[in-house]
Amino acid sequence: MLPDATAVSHILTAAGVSNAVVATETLGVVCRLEAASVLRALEALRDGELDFRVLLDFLGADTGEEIEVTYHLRSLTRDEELFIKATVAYDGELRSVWNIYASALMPERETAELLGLSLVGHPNPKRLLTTDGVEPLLRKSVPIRTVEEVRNR
Amino acid sequence: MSDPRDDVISVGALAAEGTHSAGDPPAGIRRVPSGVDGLTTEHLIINMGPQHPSTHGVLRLLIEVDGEEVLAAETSLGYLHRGIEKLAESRKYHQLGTLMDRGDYVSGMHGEQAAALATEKLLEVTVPDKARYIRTLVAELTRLASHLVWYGTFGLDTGAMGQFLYAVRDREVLLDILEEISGQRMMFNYIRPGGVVADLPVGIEKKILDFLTDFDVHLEEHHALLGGNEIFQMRVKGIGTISREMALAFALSGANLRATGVGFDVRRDRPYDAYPDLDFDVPVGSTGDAWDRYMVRMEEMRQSVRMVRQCIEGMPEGDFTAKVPKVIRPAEGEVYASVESSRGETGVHLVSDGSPEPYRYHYRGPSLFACQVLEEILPGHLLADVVMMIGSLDIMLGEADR
Amino acid sequence: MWGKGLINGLRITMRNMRRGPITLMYPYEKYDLPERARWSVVPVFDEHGDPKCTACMVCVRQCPDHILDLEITTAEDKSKHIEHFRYELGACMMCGLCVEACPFSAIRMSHDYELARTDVAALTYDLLTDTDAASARKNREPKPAGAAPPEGGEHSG
Amino acid sequence: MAIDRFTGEHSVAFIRSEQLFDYARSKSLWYMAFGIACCAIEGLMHASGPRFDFDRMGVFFRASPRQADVMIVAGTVNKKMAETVKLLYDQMPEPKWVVAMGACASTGGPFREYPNVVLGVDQVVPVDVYIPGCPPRPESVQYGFICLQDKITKRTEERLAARRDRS
Repeated sequence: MLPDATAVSHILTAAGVSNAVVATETLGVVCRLEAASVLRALEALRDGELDFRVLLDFLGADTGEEIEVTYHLRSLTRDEELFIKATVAYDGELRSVWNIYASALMPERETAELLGLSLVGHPNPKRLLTTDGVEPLLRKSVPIRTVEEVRNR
Repeated sequence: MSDPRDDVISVGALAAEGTHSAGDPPAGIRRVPSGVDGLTTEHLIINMGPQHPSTHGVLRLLIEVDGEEVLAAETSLGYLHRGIEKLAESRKYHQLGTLMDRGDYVSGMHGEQAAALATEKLLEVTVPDKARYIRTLVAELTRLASHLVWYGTFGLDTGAMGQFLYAVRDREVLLDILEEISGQRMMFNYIRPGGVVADLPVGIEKKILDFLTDFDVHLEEHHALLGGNEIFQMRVKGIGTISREMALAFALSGANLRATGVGFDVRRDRPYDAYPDLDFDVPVGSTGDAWDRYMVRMEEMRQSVRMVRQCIEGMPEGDFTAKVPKVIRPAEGEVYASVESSRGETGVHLVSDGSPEPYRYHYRGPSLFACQVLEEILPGHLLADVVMMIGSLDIMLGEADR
Repeated sequence: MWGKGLINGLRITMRNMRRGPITLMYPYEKYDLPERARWSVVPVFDEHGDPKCTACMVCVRQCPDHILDLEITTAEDKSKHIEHFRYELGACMMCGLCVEACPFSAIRMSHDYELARTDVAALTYDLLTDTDAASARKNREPKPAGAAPPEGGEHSG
Repeated sequence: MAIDRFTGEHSVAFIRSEQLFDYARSKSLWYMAFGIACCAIEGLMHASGPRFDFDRMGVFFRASPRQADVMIVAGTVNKKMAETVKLLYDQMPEPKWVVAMGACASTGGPFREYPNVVLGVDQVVPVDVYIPGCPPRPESVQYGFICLQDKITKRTEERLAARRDRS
């Protein structure tokens, strides 16, 4: 289940990713990186000996100051899971990793749209779920309808 | 974009590598036109959906066709985007089940189970044995109900009607059982953090066993009626082949992944609830085409029947729920919990900040990933096969759009 | 062999023909709902015909969709009077969380599933209107002690 | 005029053509299945299945709006879907009716707080019958169609009464 944290950091250093913090948390083994080095790190992890071939899930969360994106990797040969976290500023760019993991295509579009980021390097960076003019709904600053609003529709 | 004709899949090659033994398509039937010499045809864009009887919900496909051959396809989602993730941030932990029911609405129990497991991980409570068994029992009954919907509608896509009626007939009995256990036919709201809402009603075991006795016969009939039909075999064999690499790259899960030969099953490899105590097999396919996906799902139904029997036999005595506070305030933290739903790995990524409501709630719907792979596998097939491929992937738009 | 499956399929169809109909002729016969079936929310009355609701607002807070609403006025003696107990049938998802939470079993899920309305205004209605909460009656009951007047209960009006 | 005695409201031998048509319409309500979400499984699949057998009531499934009298909107309508609902409603031939099935189509239901969700399909198209429930039982849908049949017959009577008052 849990990969060896030292092996992960070893692979990342070999790939030239500096200041990556690998720690074991409630979630599992989490690796925090800078957004700029995510692509390089993912490529190294996919092709490295830990064999993280599957990007199981991709999500973003509004932490109140910035957007934290999480890449959930899984290695089926070694039966291990790893979470990669990076932060993006509110008006920042989300670099697509679709040419490393094809499964990121739609989750990235969804995250960029619902959290108001601009998507870079994506083959089809259109809106996926909502129509034009809908606010980035998953941000904490965008409220849901109030009780009065829904009662007196 | 390169010429899509370059990687046209030809049936002959597939039949040679595949391990299908019976009923290969008769010689002379070509699935993919090799192009008409000397005639230039204009490409046509066909809009399929969002309201279409065989898109299994509100999937919208833009298909570029040359004659009858699909050249490219684009998937458009969002026609059922209801904000489950956003609304969960204003729900209390025991209310999350009501949202998860409506995510993957055909197998509601699995969604509830995923939410409950994630909350329990945060709370670090131990679920009593009886609750674990009840959950497994209802989850497997729901899987049967969900696969029956898939079976019925998959046949409808080929143009068959009779098996749909038989599937609905069996599903009615299942829904009656589930209604007696939980109170509603589809939106159960039965599994909660810590256990289940209520004990099994008296005498339900006999009803379930009676149903299973009938269903053993009915299931073989279902299989003979659809899978044994040559027309159906001709329409699904060699259609929508997904290679193992493609399945991993697109993070497919569930039966779609197992049909390609990767035997990953959350029930076996990340065991939860009573699955470690049960004895079951994980069926895998070989070629990853629509026929393999059909066979894997049929076998899963047989395994579910086995598991339900084992759950009833091994049902322990005890409490049906652990002691969980009325207002759940888990410690700060972040967890991921997943279950094997009817469609694949349904995961819940839960971030708590110590308040009674989740801080961030992410719902991994396996159908979203199955929708992505459509764009990849549709080109090169005939237009009539598009509905077969959508049907064989068993897409549920409720969890793709969320 | 080509066609074997078709003949086999016909055989299965014939076998199913002998299994008899399962059709429920709905308007004329009705399915006996199980004990736990959850449909619209209805108030529960005690043996005197008074509602058991104490206006404690637990159900209002528990409802995930905010479909229940209690308008109450509190008298000087802290007793509560229910002006309106509003219920939005049109938005109710019948999850049963309010009934589970009610500490006095003052509401229950009924088995009435014939809920279709042709008028949008009929989708919102009052479960209780202009009644005393049960706690208010309890406070008051010892004082009259079996005398005839308490039945009136017109203190508020 | 003596002939009025035979063509009046209470005549048995003669029936107004409108009454005849509306009677026929109410007994063969072909619906367009607008299955969006959960309600589609209950209201469209199970109701037309062998147990509840919607065909008994002359209610039958059509995939095309051009052949349909009723549109069952079964599921949550969001802003992206609303245009499609309107488009399909406009394609249906007159007279047409809309049944809002389930809490979501009636008022927005469990998802009505989300700003992307339309608060009931009646904000997009006029609705004739609302069927609460999440999802309603197939019997509830059948009851809803009985209500719709009543509404159609009543509509003729009202229209005829209005004409009688005018003349």
